Amino acid sequence: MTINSDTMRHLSEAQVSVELETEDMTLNIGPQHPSTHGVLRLVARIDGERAFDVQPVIGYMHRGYEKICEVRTYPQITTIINRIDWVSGYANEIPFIVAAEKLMEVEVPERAQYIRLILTEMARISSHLIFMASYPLELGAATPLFFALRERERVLDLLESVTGGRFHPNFNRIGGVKPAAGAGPTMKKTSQDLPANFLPETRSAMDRVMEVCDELEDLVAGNEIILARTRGVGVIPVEVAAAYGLSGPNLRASGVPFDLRKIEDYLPYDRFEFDVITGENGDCWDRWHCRLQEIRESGKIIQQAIDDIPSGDLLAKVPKLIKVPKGETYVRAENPKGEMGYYLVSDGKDGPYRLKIRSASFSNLSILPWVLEGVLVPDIIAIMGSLDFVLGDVDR
Amino acid sequence: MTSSPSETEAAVETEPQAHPLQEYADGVADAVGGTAEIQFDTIKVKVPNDAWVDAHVTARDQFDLVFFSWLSAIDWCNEVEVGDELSEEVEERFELLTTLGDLTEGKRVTFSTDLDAKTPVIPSLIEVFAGANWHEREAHEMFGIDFLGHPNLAHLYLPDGFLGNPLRKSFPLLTREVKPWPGKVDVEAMPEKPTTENPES
Amino acid sequence: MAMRVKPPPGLGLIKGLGVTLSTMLKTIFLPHKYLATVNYPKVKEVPVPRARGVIALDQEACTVCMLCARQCPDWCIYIEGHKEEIPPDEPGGRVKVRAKLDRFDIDYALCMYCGICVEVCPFDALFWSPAYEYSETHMGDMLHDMDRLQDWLEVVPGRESIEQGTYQG
Amino acid sequence: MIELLTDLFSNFWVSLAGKLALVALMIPLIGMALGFAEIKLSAKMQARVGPYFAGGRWGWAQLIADGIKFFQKEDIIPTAADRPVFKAAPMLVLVSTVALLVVIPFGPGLIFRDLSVGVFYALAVSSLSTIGILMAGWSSGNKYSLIGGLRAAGQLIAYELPLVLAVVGAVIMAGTMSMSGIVEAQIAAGFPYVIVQFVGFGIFLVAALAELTRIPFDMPIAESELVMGYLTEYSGFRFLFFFLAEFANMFTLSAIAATLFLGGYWLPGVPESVLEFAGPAILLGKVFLLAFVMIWFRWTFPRFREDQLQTLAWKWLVPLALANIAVTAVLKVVL
Repeated sequence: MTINSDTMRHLSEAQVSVELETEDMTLNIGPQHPSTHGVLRLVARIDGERAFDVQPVIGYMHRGYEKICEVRTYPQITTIINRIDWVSGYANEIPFIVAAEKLMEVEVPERAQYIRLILTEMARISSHLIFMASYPLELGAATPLFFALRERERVLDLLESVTGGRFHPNFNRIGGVKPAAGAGPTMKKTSQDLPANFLPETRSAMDRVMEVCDELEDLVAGNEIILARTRGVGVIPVEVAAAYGLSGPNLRASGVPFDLRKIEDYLPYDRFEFDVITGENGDCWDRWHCRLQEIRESGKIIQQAIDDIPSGDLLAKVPKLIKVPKGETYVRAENPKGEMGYYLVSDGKDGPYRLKIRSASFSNLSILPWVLEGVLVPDIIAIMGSLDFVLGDVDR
Repeated sequence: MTSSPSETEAAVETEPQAHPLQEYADGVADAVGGTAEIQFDTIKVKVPNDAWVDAHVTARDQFDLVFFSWLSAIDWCNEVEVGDELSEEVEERFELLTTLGDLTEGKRVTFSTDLDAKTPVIPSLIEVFAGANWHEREAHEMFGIDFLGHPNLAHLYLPDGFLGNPLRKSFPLLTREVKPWPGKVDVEAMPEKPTTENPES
Repeated sequence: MAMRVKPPPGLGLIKGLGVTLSTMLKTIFLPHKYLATVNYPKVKEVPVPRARGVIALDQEACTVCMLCARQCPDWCIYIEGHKEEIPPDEPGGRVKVRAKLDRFDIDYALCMYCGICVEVCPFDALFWSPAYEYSETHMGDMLHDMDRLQDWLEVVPGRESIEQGTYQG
Repeated sequence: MIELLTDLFSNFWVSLAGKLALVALMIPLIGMALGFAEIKLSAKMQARVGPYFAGGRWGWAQLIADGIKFFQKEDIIPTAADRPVFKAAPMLVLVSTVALLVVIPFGPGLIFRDLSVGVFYALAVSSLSTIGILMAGWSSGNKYSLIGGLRAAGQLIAYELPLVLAVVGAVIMAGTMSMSGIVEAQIAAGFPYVIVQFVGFGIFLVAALAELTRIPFDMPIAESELVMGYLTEYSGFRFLFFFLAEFANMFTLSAIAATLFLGGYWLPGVPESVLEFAGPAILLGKVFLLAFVMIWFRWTFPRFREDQLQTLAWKWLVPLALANIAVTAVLKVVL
């Protein structure tokens, strides 16, 4: 018996048509799941290993901050907003404080601005190091976690030595930074500066962070398995990213050199040299690599800021009972996770009339249904992790 | 000030001399058929209700404002259950806000439109910016604003069956209702002597 | 970044193995330098002097002005007090009126550790201490009364260490 | 006295009971030793202290404490579970491990049963554990478990072939399928087979990792994706069974690799007269070396994706193993 090519094609087609009839399965990932960073829930329809129609369900950590802020005074609000994105609590305070200062037309002393800038960059490093830690873990490698967290601990210790809080510094005041950062007998009334050896220790900590970046690059970046898992996975083109409001490293990974530190003037970033890191393809690998490079850039900024930090006051002259004049403004800042902004509406009282919190992770996460369409189940985790969200930042 | 008189009026109130962004703001306002106002470096373009979607299309296509930052609302309301009352009377309304940005120069424009306080309805932006999806869901549950043409206005944050719109000023904040304020307690006065050394709160 | 030389396959894997192996050897043979963690209950890390661990109260300094309770964002400070007359030191002198503290409770189950109360206190009655080991098995026990808060005064760091202030751990 | 003992053990049933007791003791001991090595070494690789509390120094009793804890736990079987299968699965996994011990030569003559098809038997039995995993995944009544079980099945099919083909080279060189025969052939040849069969050894190691469902091939567990895969619903002593089986399996597969490629109980330069006593120690040393490599891999590498694993198996390992066989066969005939 001979089989010609026609018969062959016929046979293969027949095989396709009698393919097993399969049933889709609804897989509920979360709200309690090892890699949903808290309480995100994904409802996915999966066919074998392929997922379709992934719908994120959020709100398990909604704390109603926008409502709460309406009944708080301005000094009280800083304690709340650094709990929005607790991984970089310090950086959250900046745009709000700057917005209030704008309305009050307060000039912030130079030294306070530099301290803010150094601490913001340290918050960025600690946030990115968390990503460096958790992302390989989501791909199955546990060890980078400890390398990254070890250095993060160093950075957080320094942050704590200035502000008194590791995660929730509550260090910014309208008009500058907290004048009395700790307390001790007779310390109250005196102005209290950075700890004596904070700057040299920060410098050496930054050197160590650079070393660990190299270590992480050796451990993770060259790893063929990581490359196979992340290259070309979860590609987000610029247009889609912009329409969904993706910001921060996620947007830059798609190839746009858009960094609010270069554009807005909320902190004196224009005095320092640093590169805006961009990716090439907008895939998971680029998002990982962008963040690694940004740690290095932040280290550069901190070193430069330590070099020329001026001396002077920490707090401008502001009334004891803070009342913000009537007005509206939107201030956005480049947070570790992306664009963090506050639309502050004041009507002249001691608390805001309305405070819209634009958090980066909320918009970053809203792209999930688009980017997770038709990917494999392991890639759901890989893509989700690469967006680097914090559920507190999503739910607010 | 090279713009038409009606726009200048709105801008002049807060800015005595021309803001460097004024020209750009007026350009955007002219193109979308609204009025521009600059407050503290924030360009706010007020557009009429029915030009809402078109304004965003124009902003996106002509002014390259492709970055959809956020969408939210403000409840302007004279009677409040929570927080302080307004210092002066306002027209009762919802103000819907979006902020768009470009990805090159860092320009950003906040668009605003007023919605009726009783029946707030507006066409959805979801066709213009896909990212408006979640923001509109949030505004829907928080303020009760209806977005026509939105495919799924289900609750985003709140549990199913939650009644009310929490960010409306008429929605009481329960945590502040159930517990008395500890600061209300005062030092017991001396008999027949009023306390005098209480600092103002 | 533009021109990347393609490394031979497997090199990345071997590099990674090198990192873990060298870490292992370093940790085993030079634990003092490379070990990142400590044996917690046996060895304790020293928190920084400025750390916001627990709030101490100096009862003598408190004038029951209620500022802290009013400024607290969480409403977790409960204060009660009364006025009392202090007889004059010498006969014929003025009778002083002083506020006496009856109750000063901080509910640490509610406290957000923001430090506003410490900041607003005009009479130096509240202090931060970096002490942290006061967890309880019952939530109600997290309410520290004024005597317990007074005890924390012993672990408040001095001015010197707060100015030096970096971590020692 | 000694005669009495020898007499006693020459009785089939008594010796069988003795061997069984030995195996029953060996499994938890090996499992604990390797488990402890894993937690301690992983801690050091991550600059941590690791367990240090239980048992005083170095926390040596950590796993004993863990074992006691597992036995204290409530035995939970999900309502949706297929109860008999759910209960049988951990036992099957453990049995396959125990059965593997039978054919491993610990020294000259020190073997539970010297089968003439020892290699064949070992490879056949080792895949039993995957059946157990599939059963566990299916019977748990949990979607994550089901996906994990099916992934395990896919992995079994993909990796059984390279595993077998990798061994063929060594078998061709030795000319026998008996495990002790292969060791003796290596002694006779004067070198461990890894020197010429390094390709086979590498493939065997990779395939063994996949067989063990260890990182980088731990897709059936994949805790970041599938929570705990087929283990999700297991708790208490059933989980302990899986836990022990994992480490005991690591031991047996390392022992097979050591026997086939590294000379088993023999070390070049060690006189044959002491092998009877030194043999088990030598084998254990080699096993721990291989186990260390597995632990090292686990704490360095991330996990593959299921389709990438299949690609690796079918496109790389199988052709490579076939080429290795061909070359070995040709050389065997030519030389």
